[in-house]
Amino acid sequence: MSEDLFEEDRISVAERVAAEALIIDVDGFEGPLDVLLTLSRTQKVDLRQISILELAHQYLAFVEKVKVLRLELAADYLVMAAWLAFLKSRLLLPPDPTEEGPSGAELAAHLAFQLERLQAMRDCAARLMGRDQLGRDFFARGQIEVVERVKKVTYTASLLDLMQGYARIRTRDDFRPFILDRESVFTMEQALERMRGLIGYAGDWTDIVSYLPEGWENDPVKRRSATAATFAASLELVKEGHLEIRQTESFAPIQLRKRT
Amino acid sequence: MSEPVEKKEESLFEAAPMGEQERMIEAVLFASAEPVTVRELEARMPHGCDAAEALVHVRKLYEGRGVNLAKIGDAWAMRTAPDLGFLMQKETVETRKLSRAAIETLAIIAYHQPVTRAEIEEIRGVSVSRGTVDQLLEMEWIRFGRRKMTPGRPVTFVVTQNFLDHFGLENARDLPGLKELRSTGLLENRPPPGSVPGPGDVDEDDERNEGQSELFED
Amino acid sequence: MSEPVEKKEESLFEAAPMGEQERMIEAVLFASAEPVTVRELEARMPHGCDAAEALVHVRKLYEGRGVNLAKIGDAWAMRTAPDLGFLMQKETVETRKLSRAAIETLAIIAYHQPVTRAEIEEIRGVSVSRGTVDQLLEMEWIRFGRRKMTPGRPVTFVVTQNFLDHFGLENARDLPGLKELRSTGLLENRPPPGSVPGPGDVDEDDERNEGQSELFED
Repeated sequence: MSEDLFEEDRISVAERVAAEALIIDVDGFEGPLDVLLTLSRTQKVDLRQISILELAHQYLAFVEKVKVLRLELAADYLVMAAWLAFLKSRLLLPPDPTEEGPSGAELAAHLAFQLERLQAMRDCAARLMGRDQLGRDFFARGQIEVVERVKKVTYTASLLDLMQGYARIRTRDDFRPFILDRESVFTMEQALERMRGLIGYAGDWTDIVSYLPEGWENDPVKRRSATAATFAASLELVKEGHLEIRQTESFAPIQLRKRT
Repeated sequence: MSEPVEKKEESLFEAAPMGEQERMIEAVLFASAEPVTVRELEARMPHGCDAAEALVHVRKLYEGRGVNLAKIGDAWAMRTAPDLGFLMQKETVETRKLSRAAIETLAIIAYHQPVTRAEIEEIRGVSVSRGTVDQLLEMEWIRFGRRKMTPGRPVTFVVTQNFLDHFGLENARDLPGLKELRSTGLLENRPPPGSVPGPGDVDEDDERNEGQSELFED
Repeated sequence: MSEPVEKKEESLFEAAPMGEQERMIEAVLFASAEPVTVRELEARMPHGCDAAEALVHVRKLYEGRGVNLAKIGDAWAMRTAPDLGFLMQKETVETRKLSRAAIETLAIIAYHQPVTRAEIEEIRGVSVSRGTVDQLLEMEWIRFGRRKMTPGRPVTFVVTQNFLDHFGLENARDLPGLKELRSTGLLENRPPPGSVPGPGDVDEDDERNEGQSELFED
């Protein structure tokens, strides 16, 4: 308390008035850095020559005032106060060579940089807003003309399209009879369905021929179709990881077994 | 903002030079959403200005330019020069593939010309929409041929020079026959689902060659 | 409709004379309130036109006039001369009053771009409210830039063409006082002493410088 009083005495009347004005205005501040920048103006020097120690004093005094008036201060104001108190001690005490971390002078220099940068940005903002502005000082065309979008569609086709189109029509007729001939076609889908039901029992290597559907072995056309479909279906099941397939040499029987 | 106010006060005592008045006219007419009357111009310009005279100068200045000064009723506005109206259109060209129906119709006309609509429908197995034929006519890929000497004298369709140019053909007879299509693998690409090509195709070829040669004789 | 098409085709063989091209530039720019890019100009002008060259002539032509040709980023627009703003009280648009926080945030983004929200907060010493950034985004004065290559890949903010247009800037490099700020080191991203420079920080610095130089260069 006695130290506080001692400090109070060192603050001039003008500063005290300024500090009171600050307190009244505390809601209007944009955070501790804003307060520090405002306080720094009382030093009436270039920001580059500002005394950070003095500024720390001023800020701490400001926080004390607020406390005396029992006003609530946001946490970040108090954090800044604590940090400035720390900085003050660093600046006042001779540097301890055993202590780690940045020196008081470095911390002070950075705070000075921050203040200068904030001030610079405020100046920039003011200069920016002071420029001639569109719709206030200079103007865009009032009577704009709508740009009409004209969409032009052109159609193309290649000779290939044409020929394929023609082939498509003509082959529709060609293939009509063969659609009727589906009796002797055993599809891969059919084979797959059949195989899925059977592989559960295929523990040992078994000739693929034994998987052919019944009644398809004798007619050569039917057999060919069934063999092809069954072989294709086997490959599919191998791919899916349900089956293993082998052939010991060319034209040797193809054998299947369940994958374990 | 402060400078112009000064100018305004100055002009209470002495009218702005004509060059300045022209600048003002330009600026006001440019920024205004509506045509502006002489009276309004003068109300907006500093005291002592002669908008009517300045307008004459500005009008001359913009003569033959990309924008002109136009009088609309008793008001003035800047307008795009009439011959540059085309710049106010943004043309986007979109290239689309011809529909399947149009390609098939076109192919039938090319291979069987001259061919009637009824014949096209018979070959395609479906009716040919008016729109499809109109589109091909509009593209100038087909045109009307001679009428058939059959009852009802139906019109026929033939392909045009444009068609031949587009597809790089000298003659419609250069179109490959079915056999050639097959040898290039074009036919195998599109078997009807579930069908297997068989030996029956050969006959078909003969028939169509015969048919075509007959059609192209004239 | 048919005439312009003809013209367009003609120009495939011979570009329009420069005087004609200037007229076209005038017509297109007078018709638009928004800046128009060279690319768009050329897309609308007949084939073979050199919009960039014609623009140089048009700019000269309108120097000192009531309306001037302004370059905004890589686009061009006609704008009334700033000293004639007093004539346009009728056209004046009341811009939304920006808060001090918004104005400062805007300035920081303009001078430090690309800049993250954390960096803005570091400079202002307070957190940036969502509303402030939203307002600037809504006015289309700022937009999102590339993400920073630092941990968390934070988004950055940069100013837009609308911003340049509004403040009559040709380029972000023309921001008032930018050069002095750079020479005094006030635009550097200086980490507080004692903060452990991790590998991320180094990257950040590199990226930031690269990003900025890119933005401020042509």
